[in-house]
Amino acid sequence: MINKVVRSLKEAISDIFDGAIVMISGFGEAGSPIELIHKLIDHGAKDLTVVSNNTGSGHVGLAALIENRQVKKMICSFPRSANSKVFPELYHNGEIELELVPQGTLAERIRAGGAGIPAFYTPASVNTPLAEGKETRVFNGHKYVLEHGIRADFSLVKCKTADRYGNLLYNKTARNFGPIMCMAANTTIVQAREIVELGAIDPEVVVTPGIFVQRVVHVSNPADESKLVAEDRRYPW
Amino acid sequence: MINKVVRSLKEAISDIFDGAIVMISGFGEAGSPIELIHKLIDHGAKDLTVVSNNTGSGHVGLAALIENRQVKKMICSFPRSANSKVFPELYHNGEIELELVPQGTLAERIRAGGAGIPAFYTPASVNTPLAEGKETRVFNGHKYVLEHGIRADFSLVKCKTADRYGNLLYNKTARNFGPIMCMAANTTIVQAREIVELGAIDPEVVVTPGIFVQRVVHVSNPADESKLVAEDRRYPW
Amino acid sequence: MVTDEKKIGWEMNEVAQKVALDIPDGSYVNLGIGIPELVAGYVPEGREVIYHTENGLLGMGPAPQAGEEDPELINAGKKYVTAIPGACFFHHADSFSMIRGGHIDYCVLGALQISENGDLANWSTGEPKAIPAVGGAMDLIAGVKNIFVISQHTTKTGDPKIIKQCSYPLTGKEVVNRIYTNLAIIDVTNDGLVVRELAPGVTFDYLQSKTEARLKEK
Amino acid sequence: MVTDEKKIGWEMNEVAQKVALDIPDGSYVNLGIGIPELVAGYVPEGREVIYHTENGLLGMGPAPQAGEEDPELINAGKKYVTAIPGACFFHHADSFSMIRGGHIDYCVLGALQISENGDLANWSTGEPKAIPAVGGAMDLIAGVKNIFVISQHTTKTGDPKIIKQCSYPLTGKEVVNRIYTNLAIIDVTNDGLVVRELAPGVTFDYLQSKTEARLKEK
Repeated sequence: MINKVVRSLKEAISDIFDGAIVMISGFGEAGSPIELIHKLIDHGAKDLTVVSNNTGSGHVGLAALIENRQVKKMICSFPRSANSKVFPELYHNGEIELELVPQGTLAERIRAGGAGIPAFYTPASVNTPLAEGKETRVFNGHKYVLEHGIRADFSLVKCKTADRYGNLLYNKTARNFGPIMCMAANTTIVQAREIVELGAIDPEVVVTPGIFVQRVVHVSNPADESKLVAEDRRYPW
Repeated sequence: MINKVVRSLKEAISDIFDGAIVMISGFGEAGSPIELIHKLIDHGAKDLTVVSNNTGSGHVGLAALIENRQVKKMICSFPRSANSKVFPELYHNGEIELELVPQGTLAERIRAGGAGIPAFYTPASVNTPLAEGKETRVFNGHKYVLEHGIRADFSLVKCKTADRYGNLLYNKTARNFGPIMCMAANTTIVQAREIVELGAIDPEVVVTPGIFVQRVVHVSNPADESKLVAEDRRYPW
Repeated sequence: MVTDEKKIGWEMNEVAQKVALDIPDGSYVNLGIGIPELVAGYVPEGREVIYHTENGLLGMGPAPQAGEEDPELINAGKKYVTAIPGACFFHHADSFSMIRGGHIDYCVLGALQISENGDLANWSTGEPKAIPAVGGAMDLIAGVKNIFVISQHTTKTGDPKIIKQCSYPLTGKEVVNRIYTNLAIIDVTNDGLVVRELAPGVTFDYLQSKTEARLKEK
Repeated sequence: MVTDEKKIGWEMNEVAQKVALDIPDGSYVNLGIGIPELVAGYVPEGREVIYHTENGLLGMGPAPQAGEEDPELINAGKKYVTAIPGACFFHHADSFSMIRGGHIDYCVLGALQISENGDLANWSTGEPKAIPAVGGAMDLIAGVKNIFVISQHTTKTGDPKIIKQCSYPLTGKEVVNRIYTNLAIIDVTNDGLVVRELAPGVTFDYLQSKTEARLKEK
């Protein structure tokens, strides 16, 4: 029998190893799997390469993972924001690496990694510093840059609804990077607000087919990151 | 006001010009926009390049379009099947060109065309006759072939439900090439079994966002191609 | 001088209204963070414009009523928004397929610098201590059909933003189609920068004095 | 000879059962058109296997009851099928992302020829008059983790299908992991073709006499 639902956050993430490449869903706080991230802080795996659009806010979630010195390198499109203090400080001190990628290129590289496409050409970043050192090529009179698919050892993803096959539904703009990160990891670990019976999700509306998911853990009432930031909470608490 | 719904099949397809590249959705009969194709036969545009997974059955739909000598070239993955008589005959007589593409490469080329990716690498067809003359390249010790995105002047697509913005839902495995063909054409023309009020489709379950659709025409009771083939019907009738 | 300029030109709200007037009925539009967001408030009566936000929503509506904010319904600037009837949600790869694939008709962006051939710099000042952050800007300018810039005509210190050659790292080369500032509306053409409209009280010579790049009269 | 062979080997249904036994619980499986489809009938009690059909369905179930056929619910062979609880539908690019991206665990395919290093030819005899048709075969063998071939051991005319080098156009090079025929189960290894199991009444020498490629005993 196929049952991808595991009993605890700890069980879900306990094989994440030092040096792993980890994708973390979310655009800002929307879709960020904060409970999985906090459990990864407890777990302590270090020297991680993290692929995520941002670098977190305040001192919780992804920012706390970085602050806890578990992240060697960030691959992202927008590493600063109103409430991001941790990454800028470590970056200025040379304590963390940054690979800056245009947001659409980041999304397409993740999708390519999941779809078995090793490399593709894109017009984004041509003639800019972000294309320096990269191969360019002209198609139909326009210049494009060669970009490579990314794969991860683990993806940590937040969704709304899951079943035991790992079929997923998301909530509004919290969908963002979730579906493509599910595709691109050897082990995709999902925290779901609700877990429903097989067949309860209409096969026409499944967003992430279960084939892309290895583990599901039930987190019925995930924390609201912006509230924690407003309260200046720090993880571990 | 945005209203992509047009009143007739004729209005929907009347600007398809001689020599156009036309994508036609469907895998076998599932998802094939037979009423739009028949109207294109009435319309008469010729020297078309048609991108479609198959070449039609019997003497209706895509097979009838080919039989009416409107198609100069087919780009497809599987040009023969149990009931395909028209294409094989023209092909043997040298009256129609064929570009044979592996099915996954065909899908990815269409998606790339719609996504602004001019070219990508794929492992499919490496070391086979279908990769002859194509550029190959090694990534991580494996060989891949360079394939190019395809764009069309028009896509003809069948769906289940549409609204006036062009948001679409499909039915079961009739979805197949529809969503990616909608993305890849300058003008996407859709026949829908039902047209609903704006807001009647849950924004979480839209399969084709309206931005990819230019025209929608209501065909409430589309013909069942396999029945027409069984009855040996011929279009024009 | 800065004060002067602000007095004689348009308010940025008026500039946003000018932009909105130039976006046809039925357009798909992506608005950058900040000043560009003002444009959404000025869609002329009778026009329907659909807003795309790159974090996965087509059919973005205005900010929600107080108390109805949903942290999982935000725009690219991470502000609370709503979804209109006929909206749809999608993932990031699909969202940037819309952008890169040429499906978005208009993008309205801010600028740090614009060159006379339409180069845009709007993501980094290139200072060694700055944290570089690009977001979706490079994808947008590479993929969207019409790129409109909306900006103050000069920097906070009164220096020209419309210059011969950008000194900041580029977002893209030869990409800007039209520039809307508090002083003028300027088209980027094959013949150079052509002034389309001057704000009330602004003369061509005054505009040129605030612009390093060579301007042309219409 | 052909008759003989059919008598002494397994029935193809038995071969399909052998394949099904080798597919672990929880696997995602794509079955080719024809004989491979038989495998779905023999999933051992207690195992759950999910079938993918490349035309956009994960969780394909058996053929429908008479009168319940839906022309919009078909498999890659264009036969009527059903969808199990927990199934989902998706478009062709997503479907082949599953295949190309290495997400499908097993693919069971038919073959025209298999070479001793695991090359597969199963889409064209290369005859000038044949209409070439490839479908999804090349994507499947390039992307799926384990490629099982199920086939009669020889052609209709009694010629070997397992040969030194394929004469027909290849579907892929060094791709087949295991071959199931009416006479034997054979592993394709770095050391060549290793016989894993012989059908009742089939000797190694008899099997070798029906096989052009060199076989090895286990």
